[in-house]
Amino acid sequence: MSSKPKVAFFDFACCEGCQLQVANLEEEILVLAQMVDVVEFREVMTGAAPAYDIAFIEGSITRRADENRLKDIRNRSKLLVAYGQCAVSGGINKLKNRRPGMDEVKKEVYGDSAGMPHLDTYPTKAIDEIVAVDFYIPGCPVNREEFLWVVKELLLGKTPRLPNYPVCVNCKLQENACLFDFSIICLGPLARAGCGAVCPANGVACCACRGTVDNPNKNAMHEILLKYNYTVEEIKKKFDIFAVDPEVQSGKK
Amino acid sequence: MEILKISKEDFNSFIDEKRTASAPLEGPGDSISGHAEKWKTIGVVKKGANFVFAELNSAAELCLDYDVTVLPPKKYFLPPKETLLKFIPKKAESYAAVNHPGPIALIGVHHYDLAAIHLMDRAFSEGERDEHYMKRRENSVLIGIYPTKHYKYRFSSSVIRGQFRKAADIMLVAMNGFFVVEILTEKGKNYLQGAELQENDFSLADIEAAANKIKDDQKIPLPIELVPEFLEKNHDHSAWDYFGGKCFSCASCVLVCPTCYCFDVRDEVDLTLEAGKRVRTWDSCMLEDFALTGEGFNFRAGRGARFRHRIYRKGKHLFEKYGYFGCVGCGRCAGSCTAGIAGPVKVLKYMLEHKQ
Amino acid sequence: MDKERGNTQKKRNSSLYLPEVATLINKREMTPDDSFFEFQLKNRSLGHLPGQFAEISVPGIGEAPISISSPPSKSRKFEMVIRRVGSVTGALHALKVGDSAGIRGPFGAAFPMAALKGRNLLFISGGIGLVPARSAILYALEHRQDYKDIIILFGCREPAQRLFTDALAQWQKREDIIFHESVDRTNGAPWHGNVGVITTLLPKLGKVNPVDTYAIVVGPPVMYKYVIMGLHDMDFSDDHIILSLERRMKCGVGKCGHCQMNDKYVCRDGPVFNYDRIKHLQEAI
Amino acid sequence: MAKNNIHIEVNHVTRVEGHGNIVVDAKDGQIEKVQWQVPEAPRFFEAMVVGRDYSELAVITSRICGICSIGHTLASLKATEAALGIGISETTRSLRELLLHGETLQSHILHIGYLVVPDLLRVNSVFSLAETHKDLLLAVTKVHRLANELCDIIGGRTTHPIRARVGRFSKLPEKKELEELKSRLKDILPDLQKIAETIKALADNFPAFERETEYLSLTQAGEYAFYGGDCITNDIAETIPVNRYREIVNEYVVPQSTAKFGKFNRDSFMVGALARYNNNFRQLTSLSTQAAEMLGLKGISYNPFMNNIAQVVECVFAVEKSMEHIDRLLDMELALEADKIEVKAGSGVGAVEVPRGILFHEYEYDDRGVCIKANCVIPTNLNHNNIQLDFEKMAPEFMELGPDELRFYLEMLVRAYDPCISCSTH
Ligand SMILES: Cc1cc2nc3c(=O)[nH]c(=O)nc-3n(C[C@H](O)[C@H](O)[C@H](O)COP(=O)(O)OP(=O)(O)OC[C@H]3O[C@@H](n4cnc5c(N)ncnc54)[C@H](O)[C@@H]3O)c2cc1C
Ligand code: SF4
Ligand code: SF4
Ligand code: SF4
Repeated sequence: MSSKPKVAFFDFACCEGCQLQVANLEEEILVLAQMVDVVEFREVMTGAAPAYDIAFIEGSITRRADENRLKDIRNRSKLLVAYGQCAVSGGINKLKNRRPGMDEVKKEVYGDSAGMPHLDTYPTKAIDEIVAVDFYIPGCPVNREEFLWVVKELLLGKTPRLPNYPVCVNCKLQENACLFDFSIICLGPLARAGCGAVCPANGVACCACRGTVDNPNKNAMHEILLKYNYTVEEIKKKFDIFAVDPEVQSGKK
Repeated sequence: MEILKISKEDFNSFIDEKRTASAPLEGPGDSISGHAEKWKTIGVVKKGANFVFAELNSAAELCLDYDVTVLPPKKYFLPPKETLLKFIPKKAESYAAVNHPGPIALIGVHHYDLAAIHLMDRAFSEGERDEHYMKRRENSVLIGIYPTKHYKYRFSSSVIRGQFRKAADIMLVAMNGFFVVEILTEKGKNYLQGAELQENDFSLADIEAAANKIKDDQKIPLPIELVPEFLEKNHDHSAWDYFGGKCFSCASCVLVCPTCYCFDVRDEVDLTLEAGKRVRTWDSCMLEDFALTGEGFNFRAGRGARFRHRIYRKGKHLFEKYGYFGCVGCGRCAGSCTAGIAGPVKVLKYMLEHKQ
Repeated sequence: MDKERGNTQKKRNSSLYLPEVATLINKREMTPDDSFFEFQLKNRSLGHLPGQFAEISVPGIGEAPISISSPPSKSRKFEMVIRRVGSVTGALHALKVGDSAGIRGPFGAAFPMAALKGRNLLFISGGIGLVPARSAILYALEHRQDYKDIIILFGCREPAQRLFTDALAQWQKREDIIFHESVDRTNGAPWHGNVGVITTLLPKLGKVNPVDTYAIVVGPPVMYKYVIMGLHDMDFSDDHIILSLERRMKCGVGKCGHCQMNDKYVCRDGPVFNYDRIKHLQEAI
Repeated sequence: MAKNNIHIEVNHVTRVEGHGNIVVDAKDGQIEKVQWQVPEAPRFFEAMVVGRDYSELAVITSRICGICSIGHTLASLKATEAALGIGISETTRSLRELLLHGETLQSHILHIGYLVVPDLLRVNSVFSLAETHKDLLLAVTKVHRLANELCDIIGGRTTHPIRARVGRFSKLPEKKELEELKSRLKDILPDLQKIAETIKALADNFPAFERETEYLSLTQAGEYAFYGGDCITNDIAETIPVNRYREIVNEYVVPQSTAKFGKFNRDSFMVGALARYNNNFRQLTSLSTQAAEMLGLKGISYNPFMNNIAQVVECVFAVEKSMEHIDRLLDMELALEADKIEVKAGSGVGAVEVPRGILFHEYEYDDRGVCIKANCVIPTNLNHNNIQLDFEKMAPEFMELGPDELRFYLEMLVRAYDPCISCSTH
């Protein structure tokens, strides 16, 4: 590569746990800093730049002002990567959208002050509900290895393509005991792999924090639910945690 | 070849010795002898509620009385991920093969898994020989046993014959504190050099009895010789839509199958982009993108078609190619399928009951 | 009809997957997405037969099967045409003359050119299908006296996607070739020839003797069904139809499973098939 | 232009978590406006969790903050357990404390090494230190990596722990893992020493600024409090139980911030490492006491910049305590506990000391175990007001140095609090 690509990191409404995963690369982040030119990363450095080859966007959008900031970043970026489930689907922040309305939401948190203008908010949106996204790195939080892999693919000029198979693949390779054997309903058969099946490996059902595969077999899931006396609504509610709608093909890869 | 016996204590201390040996080994075959490596020793151990093949830290961890392991031993010969080549990115002159497995011993391989290894051996040696697989096989000793614990999905007695003896180097039968040791190959004999083997006082009938101690609940519902033709005639059977509709395309059935060996090959690079490797990883014909071409055609886009392909591979394609049923009846696919549909017995039964 | 195979790559003790080095000695753009590549091996000729393919790779990016489009030759050079669709093909397009790539092969079954001696040849190629077909066409033209009539039909989506335009023009002119061409649509480009899918060219051939003629058909998956119907209408029997199929492929040597259709491995048993040998396979066409 | 006309506008302070702005206006040497603003987008967690099952609350509220996700998880679990009347085993408690120490170490070392040291050396980022201070960076990354791995081994993941569940852990570490962890913890003590010495050598670069305030933290008999205890401040004689936290935090909304402010006996209070240290320093372990002495922290300190130093001290404490907990766990029979919880209606409060200070979660459940009301009070919330009041004292004192220096020190002050701004707005 002739000159190092200019890379920037931005965060919107989120817990910043995904950029922490980047920081958690430890020594590798120092290598990364040599491979690319990190021109903006507010949480770890002071500095700004006019244009970027790759902009990594974390978090979701909940206000008009942030929407404008995002559009401005998009205009100045060659490639835009949404990383973390907040950016990819709206993530946990979309739980807010399940409530009756924004006024109630504001009142719940700010009580009598809810009407103050600086507390304004609208229903949470994913990044691609506002600007075009070139690549997605799903997960809550993102998997460090996958983040690095995407960076490497982009540096090589390749097209990073996420796994399009269910979490069960990751589970089997680790020889985990399947949670269904213990009558625990796991979203793994519909969820997109790539996390290493961390949740089932730690004894907890997958809650599809990386969204679903491109073409989840929801009919098969319905049959299983019946067998375990669950309703479709109950499962959909589980998918709500990370704003995943198994009925709607997200097309996000 | 030879039938001897060894006490369980002697056997355990022998494999522990092998495991920790540091002196040059007289190994099986030419490829190992002269290596100053220790024997990596793999055995069946407990993992939570299940059994798995894992490297032994001590012979005491061995659990030879087990129903089935989650993954079959193929993971040692065709690892879930292995490096085929190393290179410097974008420098084609730099390609170099990576292939120097050390000696391993696998202890406690059930006879159906041995039959499956025999099938894999054929697949990787015939036609273009795959050195990565074959070197690992050559540098391994397989110590087999007959199942001693019931597994509700197993149906191996209806599909395997004696072919497992073509893969095993040694077969063990546990009897009254002893192992009856049946040495089948020169490799096996070399491996056992120095073990406290004693004259055998068991009869072949005893071994036969032990080998057939566990009865399967399930069996293939028609003579296996008839399966290929039966499948040939039923390409458009309603079973494929029926099972396809229930299948998650999760590939559990393939990953756990001892006779599935499809793989993917891809390149990985260091973050510095200064070094890279071409790796081979397990893949599966049950996954949606398996047959997707670069220009976007998917030749097996339907779940039913993928489900059918897997069953045909076992019951017809491999059978016709190698003369042995392509499924060894371990029952792992049936046991690991979340949808509860993957087992060949279930599929064939459904097909027979629902004549289209 | 027996399979014809070239001398496959020398047996390698270390790894079946270890490529040799080939140097790019010539490259030119044919369409915005397709480029012509000429490679040279270090110290051997590729030794392929028409219709075979090789696995070509860029270290760090990956490997892809690509047909060899030049006819068999004793020289160390061979030609390919590569369409940019993804990572590997993209990286190959980025190569400059003098750069090197990895090569494994040749692989697969070839067009049975020897067995076809003394017959009429009907080449039907759609789009990038002309690339593998070209090696057979050039071979037949080099051995013109061995064959009777040579008919070439070529079709592609639009004029901008025509490959080997110089060769097409020559074939058009040659007296000893029957040549017809069509585009699915003109898409606004100046075009005076036929417009319509490739099967619309078949009626232009008039009477073809189906017993003495072999059809060699290569094109995108959707093309086969209609071309075969057309050939049946012309009384071609299935064993006189020869196809080259494309599938996803990783190893090229019949192990990885990706190209399998029913019990056939397209990489080893094909990519060239006699239609009568695969017509019963539900996953073939 | 008059010499003492100053206009400072820092739109998003860098090297802090979340979005905060600084505004200063001065005319003729008189400060007219100095403000710490928090424009962070609120996410409305208290509204999000309403309608969700008790088992999901920790999973959801963990996402309030990536850096202290373990703290949120634990406060949430404690609140749920208080509401449902669930007790936990010794093993679970020890594992939780271990997790919390891992997070404290991880968060503190990240803050000191990556965010504060660049200030002390006056560079823009840790990246510029890769060549000049390689040894220091390697020590920092080594400690940080181990802290993360601890969280990984105990919690199943470095961020947003998986195994910590209501009433239990869903998977337990292997003894082998614990033993190895302990020996590696011992191993990093010299690295921590090196980091402490570097900070000591640079400590003169922290300004000598003081403002006495009310220091709020947990406290308990016998042990420097992190996981358990009641509330204490330097202004009260008797501790206050955590379920009466509302009497202390007194949250209110101001126009300059989307995060709520709070106060108790004075106009503001401070929480975090320095508050904990000021209230509980007598309970530090031996090595951490030594570290405090070495770093010149003796008794109560009113200099907010000393929060950084108190963090270094707590790093040592966290390592020592972690080793103790590992010993305790190694002596126990580790057995997975069953997941059997009976839901009932009820409400409860959970509090823990997280890296940035005292954290409260409060939930109310209906009889199906579905959340009907929630409140989370985040430590940075509680500090915003104190930052504002520090600003008001500091700006006139530092104005002499000129606008660039003033700006530098105000930013440095913000960083000293290690604020977690998105968390405070949640
Ligand atoms: C026998 C044979 C001969 C061939 N001859 C030629 C030839 O002469 N010339 C030629 O140009 N080509 C030829 N091909 C095709 C060529 O091999 C492929 O185009 C090539 O392998 C694509 O590789 P790539 O890395 O560039 O594309 P990839 O990056 O692998 O993929 C390309 C496209 O496929 C899609 N895709 C792939 N995988 C996925 C996924 N998991 N999910 C979603 N979408 C996906 C995407 O749309 C992507 O843009 C031949 C193929 C065969 C089998
Ligand atoms: S635990 Fe979940 S992800 Fe794992 S195999 Fe079972 S269903 Fe699939
Ligand atoms: S395990 Fe079952 S659900 Fe999964 S791919 Fe196989 S048949 Fe389908
Ligand atoms: S198909 Fe199923 S039963 Fe047969 S060998 Fe494979 S996993 Fe075992």
